[in-house]
Order: sequence, then structure tokens, then C-alpha cells
Amino acid sequence: MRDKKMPLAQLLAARPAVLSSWPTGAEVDLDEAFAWQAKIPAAKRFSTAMRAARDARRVLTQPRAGVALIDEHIRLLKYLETEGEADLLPTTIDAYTRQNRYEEAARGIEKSVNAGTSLLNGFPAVNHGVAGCRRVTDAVSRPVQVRHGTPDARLLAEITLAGGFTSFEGGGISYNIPYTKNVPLAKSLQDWKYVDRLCGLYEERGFPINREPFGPLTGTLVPPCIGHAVAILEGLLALEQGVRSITLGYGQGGNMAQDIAAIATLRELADEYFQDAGFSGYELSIVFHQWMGGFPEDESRAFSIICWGAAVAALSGADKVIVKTPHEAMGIPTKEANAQGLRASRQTVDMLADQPRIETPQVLREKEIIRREVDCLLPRVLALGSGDTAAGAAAAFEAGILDVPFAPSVHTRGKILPMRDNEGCIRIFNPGAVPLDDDIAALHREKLAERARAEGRSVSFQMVTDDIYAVSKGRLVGRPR
Amino acid sequence: MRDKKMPLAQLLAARPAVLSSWPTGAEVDLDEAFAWQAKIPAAKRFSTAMRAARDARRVLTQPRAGVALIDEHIRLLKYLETEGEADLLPTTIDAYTRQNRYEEAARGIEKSVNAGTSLLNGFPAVNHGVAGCRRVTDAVSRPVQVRHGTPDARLLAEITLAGGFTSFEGGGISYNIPYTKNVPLAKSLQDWKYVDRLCGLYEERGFPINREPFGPLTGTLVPPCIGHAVAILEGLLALEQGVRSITLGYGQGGNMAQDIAAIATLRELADEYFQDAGFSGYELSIVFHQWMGGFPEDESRAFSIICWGAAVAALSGADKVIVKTPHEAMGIPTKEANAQGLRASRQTVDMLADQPRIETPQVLREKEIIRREVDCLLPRVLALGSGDTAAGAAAAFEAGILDVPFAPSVHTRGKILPMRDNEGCIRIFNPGAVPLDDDIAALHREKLAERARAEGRSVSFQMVTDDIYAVSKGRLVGRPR
Amino acid sequence: MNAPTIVLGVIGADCHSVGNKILDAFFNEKGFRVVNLGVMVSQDEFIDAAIETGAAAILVSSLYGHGEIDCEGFRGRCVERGLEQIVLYVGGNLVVGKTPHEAVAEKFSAMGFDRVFFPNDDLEKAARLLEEDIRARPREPVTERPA
Amino acid sequence: MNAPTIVLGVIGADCHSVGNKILDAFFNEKGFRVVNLGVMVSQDEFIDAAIETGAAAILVSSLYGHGEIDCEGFRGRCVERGLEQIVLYVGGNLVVGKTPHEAVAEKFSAMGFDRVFFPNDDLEKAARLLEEDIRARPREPVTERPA
Ligand code: B12
Ligand code: B12
Repeated sequence: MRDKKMPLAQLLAARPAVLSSWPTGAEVDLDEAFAWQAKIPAAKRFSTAMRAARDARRVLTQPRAGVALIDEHIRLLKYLETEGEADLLPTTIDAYTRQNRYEEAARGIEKSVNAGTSLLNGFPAVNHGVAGCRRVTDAVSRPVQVRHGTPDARLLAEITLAGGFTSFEGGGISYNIPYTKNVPLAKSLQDWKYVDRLCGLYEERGFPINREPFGPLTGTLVPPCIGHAVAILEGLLALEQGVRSITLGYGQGGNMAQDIAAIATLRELADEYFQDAGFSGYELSIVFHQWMGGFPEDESRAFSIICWGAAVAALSGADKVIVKTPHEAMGIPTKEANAQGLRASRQTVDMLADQPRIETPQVLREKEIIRREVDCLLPRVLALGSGDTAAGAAAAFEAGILDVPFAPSVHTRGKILPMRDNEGCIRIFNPGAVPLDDDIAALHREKLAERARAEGRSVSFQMVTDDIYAVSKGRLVGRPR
Repeated sequence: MRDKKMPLAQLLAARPAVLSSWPTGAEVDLDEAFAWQAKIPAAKRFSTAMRAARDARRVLTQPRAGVALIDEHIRLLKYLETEGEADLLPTTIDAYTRQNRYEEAARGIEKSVNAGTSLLNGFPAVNHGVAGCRRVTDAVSRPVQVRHGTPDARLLAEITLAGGFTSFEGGGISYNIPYTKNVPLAKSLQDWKYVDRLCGLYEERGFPINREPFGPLTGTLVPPCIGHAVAILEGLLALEQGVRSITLGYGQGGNMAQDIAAIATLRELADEYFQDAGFSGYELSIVFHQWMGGFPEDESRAFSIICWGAAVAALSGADKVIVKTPHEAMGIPTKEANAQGLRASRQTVDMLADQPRIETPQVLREKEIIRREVDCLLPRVLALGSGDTAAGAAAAFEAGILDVPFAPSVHTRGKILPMRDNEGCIRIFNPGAVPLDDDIAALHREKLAERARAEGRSVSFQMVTDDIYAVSKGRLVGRPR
Repeated sequence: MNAPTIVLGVIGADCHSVGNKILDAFFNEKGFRVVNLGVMVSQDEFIDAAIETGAAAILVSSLYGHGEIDCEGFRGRCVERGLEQIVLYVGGNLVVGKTPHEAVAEKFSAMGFDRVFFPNDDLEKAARLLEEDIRARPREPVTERPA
Repeated sequence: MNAPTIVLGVIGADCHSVGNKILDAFFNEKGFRVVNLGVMVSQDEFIDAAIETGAAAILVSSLYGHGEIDCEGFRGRCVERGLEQIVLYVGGNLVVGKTPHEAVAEKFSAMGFDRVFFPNDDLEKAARLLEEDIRARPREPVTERPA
């Protein structure tokens, strides 16, 4: 295996510019940060919790949550810990910070102070700085992760890792394509190499930082093979920079068999590709995201989606489930609504903990399909990079070999057109330039034709629209009225 | 096939005494009642709805609901129809009426008027009389069923059928053993023969009355074979009296494979036993009851149980699901809470409508076990009666061949002792006198030993207690702390 | 303390037997002599049994919602029949509908019950309280007085 | 009416693209000429595009919660740049947190938006209203004035 790790000197050389991009950057002192991380008890380290869950075959629960002000944010997290019984805590970052618009974040903080309520959709960690972050991570008793959607997360990583967080979500593809419009992939991949290298550095010093690529992408009819390919690529990129604790993610699709197959294959394929690339000794875990698409406004119906997600998380043997709330369709949840989603999910995963895994013929078939598809994509991507994984990924998007549906970014072709088949599995009507083998592409088309026949209409864009709305209207497949 | 139908003359001869047992009985005039039933539109007839659901492979939702006063009850049902989107409506009868204590019911009505809120746990249909019932059935636009728990339901049936209800829950065993203390089975079976014959008479005249034996019994760790045996016996008893639309029920056990197997075998075995007894032309449907045991107080957790029940109802292909509410552990639900349970259930069953049926090796194994067990019991019961199904049932309980766990009645031995195995399936630790074949009994013991080993304790009564509390404490299997 | 006798049962037309069976087993294990009347027990049946067995306490359960109606006048009836000193507990889902515990406890305390329990209350604690309450009450012999 | 031009986009740092793509397809089908700026559009980008294309309306989406901050002063900016008559719509999850629709509608109306929409509002109806509102407004040509 060729060592693709960024030389330490290169990282160190790049740091000053990053740290000086906002005043709080000056608070970061790496040695002091290691000393701080050294004081974090094992029970609060993310990687330890994930490994323990995997060993015990437990499904851990984790919410999303973040508000503008520190004290309010601490209250929120403590509430989710006690009243929500969350195993793992998040700190969701606001959308200005994600775009490195720290001035706007500052304005949001100010307005929130004045309004007496958070006007930001997350916690502006960069503005709050290292000390602010430490107040947060110190106040709670569970492991805390930074969850965001930031194409250039270098400063955010510097500040939050020094701030005592032990897990960092995202990746150069998954936090670009679904979250931005114009950022070139080469740029975000390069910036995430910095982040991964920084995490790897903490790992080297004995402070494992769990890394979690964002699996669900646009959360909207993403075919498993697309999500899996991106997740495995980002896993490889993190491993290359010395990360050891990796959690790959998948957003619930809706058909149980396909979802179970997706979780199983994500684990299996990641291991295969990681080992093929020469890695060993890493710790792989899998996170299942409850339904990431549009929710219904009615809270009872939202509970249904939450619980079904938790059920499939348990039945598929995921290690962690990211939990939605009954407020999902409406807005950032209150802490109470967030705890409700957590408790409903906890009841479900615990109640289902003793159920045996499900291996129906459908599950086996879907596993086979996903494997075949990923094997159509990933080797080509890796080959394109001739040894440089990031270059391969960027070239693959450029060539349309990888393509994410409904994404905002101009750097994905957006030609791939997914829709549901008659049983609700996500299929690909038009693969665009995604190089699926002919028999696989034919299988997708046949499955969609089957649905079209059942609905007495032809396969059309209307079906996609119907599918996008379906769950929020109480169905999985968007049937004609 | 020997015709076991009660001669019409015998029914007619018995009616005056029944109708004179409470003043409102005088309101019942059979011919006028038929004329009234003739005006009920097909869309409001229960049997039609059940058949349509079966044909369309839909799962219909139905709540439980009943309050003391007529107007309040109508408001409640209309709310469940509009806000709860219930496909089928109930009228749950209060507990005094169930014991034929109409004077106490009258006092409850009076107190409720004074208190301005219902102090009864159901709708006292006998006290409200035919006219009162008609106001209710008239006011709504969905089929309405009488749901109760009455060992002697003759007057209740007379009044409610004349009152425009088109389905009647219960049976001589299922509304005796779990609901009473001292009523002899021979007595309740005789009284239910009257009820079935009355329903059969309506059927003869062209007004099908759907009959639904109460499947869940005590709702507490009831092994599927016990519930199935009772359900099929009561189905036979109803068919013998001319009933044609039959809905057999099953209360969720908690292990998905066992629950799916239970629904499948209930349908298959009922058909087999019905046909063996010479019946044809009946319409059989299956109802799945969401978890009937103790609930947690927390409403979010209750939602989880409700949704998981709805999910298994859908996955098992039941035709109807009886829906619990987030208030279950606390008290009779408000109409809002009831509608919440309904909407959460509707979202789940609709969202899962397109999932294919699940046939795992576990499901197949559980189906085989249940079949074997029922075949150990039912032929013996029928043989005991030498042609008289009711006599066979009574004798079987007398002999302990049928036995219901945790029941209040002295007329079941209460020797059968169920508990969960390591995967949460309900097994029989001690069958009492229930004649399971040796290999089946051994299989149960082995499964329980497996759990005991996993928990590092021996099989004990403590396990049963732990299992009874488990779901309300957030688990399925009652593991030691 | 050597095995005080307690009478257990579910009042009124209530058929919920599961909790009753568990309470029976539990209090037996805790060393009480349990006289379990099962379900559907009337006030007088409770009192008859208490008198007959010289019980120190009556534990009434009501799950089905009619508790308020069924328990009315229970304490008065005990007094009438000479059980001034008997410890009177009640527990379960005592009223119709989800109601704050405090409101329910107040209502049943006012009705003369010494303690009021809810489904999720800790039984261990209930047993400790029961021992204390029994120990605390004056030790005259229980005699029936003309009603 | 012959194809009025409308400018569509998601304001601020907001990346939610799914609804935007659906609105694009929908209004196209309804016969509007849609200029879709996609996500992460600033106020001035909206206005530039409206001026450039002579648009009759600007349809602003905001899903991510910062709508209140991002939309501040939008109407004033339009007027400044000569778009007095332009129809200004806004829709989505406009504020942070579950908030009654009325309160949100009031807030954004006060900010000068002609109509305020919520995720579940009927798009057919929105299209009808848009036609009406466009037809109703005075038909002067849009010209850029010095800011
Ligand atoms: C999918 C999704 C995502 C995906 C988006 C992928 C993508 N690029 O599009 C991902 C996972 C990336 C994502 C990220 C984030 N999201 Co998001 N997301 C959603 C979700 C689940 C569905 C949105 C969707 O696609 N719906 C389907 C489409 C068809 O509906 P729609 O977007 O509502 O658009 C329709 C209507 O609103 C209406 N409409 C919209 N605009 C207009 C304008 C006019 C004039 C008219 C007439 C109609 C109209 O018509 C559209 C078509 O029908 C919603 C919650 C929900 N709705 O259930 C949250 C939600 C919008 N997200 C939210 C947030 C906060 C975020 C994040 C900031 C992360 C976080 N803190 O949790 C980031 C955003 C970062 C950023 N820079 O923007 C919040 C917003 C909170 C608030 N307003 O208080 C929501 C409501 C979830 C929640 N309750 O917390 N999200
Ligand atoms: C199982 C069940 C049934 C079974 C009962 C089978 C049987 N024979 O036992 C069936 C299906 C037959 C049934 C029937 C009915 N039920 Co029911 N049932 C339940 C359910 C789901 C669980 C009860 C249970 O077994 N829990 C497990 C045991 C271990 O707990 P427990 O009963 O609460 O007892 C414990 C504690 O309460 C406590 N405790 C009890 N008494 C005392 C006393 C003292 C002194 C102390 C210290 C402690 C104590 O200790 C016990 C052991 O831990 C409850 C709801 C729930 N809890 O989730 C409803 C519930 C009790 N039922 C209810 C009702 C209304 C009925 C019916 C009238 C039907 C209807 N209208 O819906 C009929 C009753 C008819 C009649 N004549 O009584 C209502 C009561 C409503 C209210 N109070 O407002 C409940 C709360 C459901 C609801 N929310 O509507 N039911």
C-alpha cells in the first residue's frame, strides 16, 4: 500500500492560514488541545462507544441538535441526555458557519441574544471558539459529535477537536454535493484531506477521533449504490490520513428488504474495499438515518415514520440510529420534541433488540443487486484516480460515473433519475452516465415497468414527483390518485 | 354435517325473558329492526368493509372508544372518523353493562351528567336503548361494531343490532375466561349461542352481522395456540348458528416472526377446521390487535409500541388492526389521543402497504409449531364434545386441555405458564394439562433453557414477572438487571 | 414482625387479574400472609375477609376506571363494621382517563384511603410503607360491632 | 396570458434543492417562463435576474430556518433598484422552529412579501394566485434606477 498520508509538515504549514481566517482560530494550540483530549474519560469518547455498541450488538440513539447560544445549547444537550436517554450527543452547526460566513453567524448570535430565542439553525462553534466548545463538551456526560454540512471544515475541525469533541461528521463529497452550489470537488476534497489528517494526528497521539461520512446525501430517493460508493470512498480517504474509527452511514429508503440489504452490504463492501486497499486495524461501524426526506406535518404520523425507521435500524443490525423528531416537517425541534423522537426510537430499538436478523429472499436479492452495482462503480472510480482516491472521486463526478439525484451542486450531473418500484424499492430509471452493467440497468427498468403497469400509467417524471411527496402524504410509493 | 343451529322457535321462546330483563328491552321489535337494518347503506356495513379490505389486501384501522353519554359518544366517534381517519368505528361498552349491572350503569350515567365528564369506561348501550343506539349508528358514516367483554350479551345484542350496529365482538369463551370470575362456561356458551343465533337470523334475512371472537384473551403472554384454538372454536360456534362474516383475532406477541406466523396460521387453520366441519361460503378475515399487555406511561414510548404493532399488522397481512393510544397506560384516552394512535397506525400501515410479505426460516418454523400445537388441541376438544362444539369447549376447559394464563376466571385452570424465549417468542414453560405432543413440549423447554443460559439464571417464575413488566419498561424480554 | 395478614382484591366489576396475581406473589414473598380475593370483589367481601382473617390491611386494586364509584364510602363501611384501625390502601388506574397523579391521590385520600398507588410505583417501597403503617397502628383486637 | 417570467430561487446559505427543482418543473408546466437561480441566492442575485429578464415576480424559497434574517429588507432593496411593482412571494419553512402559520405569515407580510406559503400549501392554488397577482399589477416597464 502506497502511503497517501499528507506529510505532517504540510499540514502544519497550512494551519496558520486556516487559523487566522477568524479570530477564534488563535485559541487553538495543538499541544494544549492534546492535553485537553487526554483528560476526556473513555465513557465520553465516541470511538469507544461505537466499538462497544458493535460488540454488544446494540443500536445507539443519537439526535441532531444545535442552537445559537452556549448556555442554551448546553441545556438542550443535557435535556436530550436525561429526558431523551440519548446514547450519543450531537452538536449541529448552523448554516452560516457551514458556509464559513462567520460574520453572518455573529449577527445571528446577536439577534438571538436580543430575541431571547435561537434564530440560527445550529450552534456556531467557530464563533464560540475553543473555550465555548469546551464548556459544551465538558457539561455533558456522553460522547459528542460535530454534525454539520461544511465543504471547508478546516477551521471548524481545528476549533471543535481542540474543544473536546471526539467525532466529526462529513466528507469532501458528502458535505459538498448535497450542501453547496459551486464549490469544486477538488477543493472540498483537498480541504477534507486537511480535516482527516488533523483527525489522524489526534489518533496518532492516542486520541481517536471518530469520523462519519454523511451517508444520506440529498436524503431523497438516493439509490443505495450511490450512497455506498460515496461512503466507502470517504472512508478510504479518512483511513489514508490515519483515521481509525469510521462510521459509515445510510439513509432509510423505505422498503424494508432494500434497507436491510443496504446496511448489510455497506458493512461488507466497506470491509472488502478497505482491505483491498491494504487497511486493517480500523474500527468500522454503521449508522442508519431515519427517513431523511420530507415528513408529514402531523406529529402522530411523524412518530410513525420515526418508529418505523428505528425498527428497520434494529432489524438491519445497524450500530447507531440518527433520530428524527415529530417536528421534522415544521422546523428545528424544541428539546421536548427532540426527546420524544429519542424515546420513541429507544423503545423501538430496545424492544426489537432480541429479534433475529431478517434474511428473506428479497433481502438476499437486494444485497446481490447492491453489491453488483457498487462493483460497477467503485473500481472505475479508483482506476480513474490511478492511486489517488480523491482525484478519482473528482474525476468520477466530472465524468458522471458518480451522480447524486436532486443535489444543489453544479458539480454533479444530476442526470441520474431514481424512482420507486412497485414494492417501494428505490430503482434507477435513467442512470445518466453512471456505468451500471446492462443486466442491472435492465433489471431496474423492468422493475419500474412493473410498477407502471400496476398503476396503469407509463413511467414518467410525474412518478418521481409523486414519490418525493409520498411519505409526507402517508404512503411510500407515490401512486396516482 | 349435522345442523347444529338453534331452532328459531327456541330463540323466539327465549327472547321475552331476555328483553324484559331491563326496560329498554321492550323497544326491540325484530321486524322493525330488520326494516331499520335494510336502510343501512353498504358502505356502513361491517361485513362489506371486511370483505373489501381482504380483496384489496388493505389493513383497516379501528380504535376502541366509548363514553357514558350519547351526544358525547357521537362527538367522539365523529372525531375518530374525521381526525383519526378510522376505517371502522367501535362502540366500547362500559364494565357495568358487561356484567348486566344496568342499575350501576344508570348511576354512572347520572354521575357523568353531573360531573360533566364520563365516569363510565364505556357506552352503556342497554341503558340508552334502541333509539339511543340508532342515534349513534346514524350519526357516523363508517361501519360500527359493538366491542365489550360480556359473558351474557343477549340483551346487549338485541338492543345494539336493532340499534343499527353491524358487527358484534365476543364469544362464549373469550368473553368469559378473561372477563369474569365465576360464570360457568356452559352458561356463557349457551348465552352466546343465543347471540350467534340472533346474528344468524339477521344474516338469513339479508342483513349480515359480522362476528368477531375476542382473540387476545388476557392480552398477557398468551401462546398463539391457545388463542387460535379458542378463536377457531368460537368461529365454529358462530358458523353453526348461521353467521357468515367472521373475523378472527390475535393479540400481538412481540416477536415478529411468531406474530407473522400466527396471523398466517390463524387464517389457514380456521379455513381448514371450518371446512372440515362442513362449512363453506363464509367470509373469513383476520384482525391483529396491537400490543394488549401493559404499556409505558411515556407517550413517545407508547407511540413506538403502537407503530410497531401497526407495522407487524401490515407485514403479516392482517385485514384489520385494532389501535391503541398514547394514553394506554394512564386511562381511557381522550378523543385526541385516540386519533393520534389512529393516525400513527394509518401512516404505518399505508407506508408498509407495498412491502412484500415476509417468509423467513423463523416464520416458517413458527408456523409449523403453531400448526402442530393447534392440531394437538382442537381435535381433542371437538372429540370431547362428540359433535357438540360448545360442550367440547366446556369439557376441554374443565379438563385443562384448554387453559388461559393469568385469567381471572375460576373456570380455567391457570396452570399453563408461558414465558419468552431468548428471541422474545412466547413459549410454554409448564403446559399444565394442555396436551402438547412431547416433542413440542420439549422444544418449548429447550427454547426457555436457551434463554436461561443466556441470562445466567434458571427458568423461574421471576422470568414471567419480568416478562409481564418488560414492554412497559422498554424491552420485550424481561432480562435480569 | 411476624406475618401480618393482608387482604388483596380488585374491586367492583373489574376483571383485570394480572396485576392482582403479581401483587399476590410479591407480598407473599415479602412475608405477608396474603388473602387474595381475586377480581370483582365488593366492599363487603373485602371487609368480611378482613374480619374473618383478622387482617391488618386491605389492599384494593382498581384498574378499569370505575374506581371512583366503586370505592365511595369504603372507609365509612369499614368503620361501621368495626375496622377503625385497618390500614386501607388503594392502587391502579383509579379514575377514568389520564389524570395527574396528585389529583387522584387527593381524591382517594379524601375518601379515607391511607395511601394511594399508581401502576408504576415501586412495589418494594409499598411493602416497606405497609409494614410501617401496620406497625404504627394501635394494636387493639379487631371485633365486629353491630352495624 | 402569455408566459410571464418568474424568478425562482432559494435564499441565503440554504442548500435545500429538492423543493426548488419541483417548483421549477411545476411552474414551467403551468406555462410560466421560469428563471431558476437554484440554491444559495442572495437578494441582489434575485433582483439582478429579475431586472435582466423583465420578470413579473420573484419567488423566494427558504427552508433552513434563516429566512427571517435572509429576507430582511428584500422589498426595500427591490424598490431601491426600481422593482416597485414586482410580485414578491416567499415560501418554505421560513423561521426557526415550529411556529403557527399565522404568526409567520404576518411577519413576512410585514416585511413586504405579497404572499407567504407553507410547505403543504397547494401549488395549484399558488399558481392561480400568481397569475392573478401578476395580472393585477400595473404594467409599467421595469427599469433600473440608480441605487
Ligand atoms: C431533505 C432535507 C435536507 C437535505 C437537503 C438535500 C438538498 N440539497 O435538498 C439535507 C440532509 C442535506 C438537509 C440539510 C439541512 N437541513 Co434540512 N431538511 C430536509 C427535509 C427532511 C425535507 C426537505 C425536502 O426536500 N422536502 C420535499 C420538498 C418537495 O418540499 P419543500 O422543500 O418543503 O418545498 C416545497 C414547499 O416548501 C413549497 N415551497 C417552497 N418554497 C416556496 C416558495 C413559494 C413561493 C411557494 C408557492 C411554495 C414554496 O413548494 C415546494 C415544492 O412542493 C426537511 C424537513 C421536511 N420538510 O420534512 C428538512 C429541513 C428543511 N431542514 C432543516 C435544516 C435545519 C437543515 C440543516 C441546517 C441541518 C440542520 N441543522 O438540521 C441543513 C441545511 C444546511 C444548508 N446550508 O442549507 C430544517 C429547517 C428548520 C427550520 N426552518 O426551522 C428542516 C425543516 C428539518 C427540521 N425540522 O429541522 N436537509
Ligand atoms: C391487559 C389489559 C386488559 C385485559 C385484562 C385481562 C385480565 N383479565 O387481566 C383485557 C383485554 C381483558 C382488558 C379489559 C378491559 N380493560 Co383493560 N387493560 C389492560 C392493560 C393493557 C394492562 C393491564 C395489566 O395487566 N398490566 C400489567 C399489570 C402487572 O399491571 P397493573 O394491572 O397496573 O397492576 C400493577 C399496578 O397497578 C399496581 N397496583 C395495582 N393495584 C394496586 C394496589 C396497591 C395497594 C398497590 C401498592 C399497587 C397496586 O401493582 C400491580 C402489579 O405491578 C391496561 C393498560 C396498561 N396498564 O397498559 C388496560 C386498562 C387497565 N384497561 C382498561 C379498560 C377500560 C378495560 C375495559 C373496561 C375495556 C375498555 N373499555 O377498554 C375492560 C375491562 C372490563 C372489566 N370488566 O374489567 C383501561 C382503564 C381505563 C381507566 N382507568 O381510565 C386501561 C388503563 C386501558 C386504557 N387506557 O383504556 N384489559
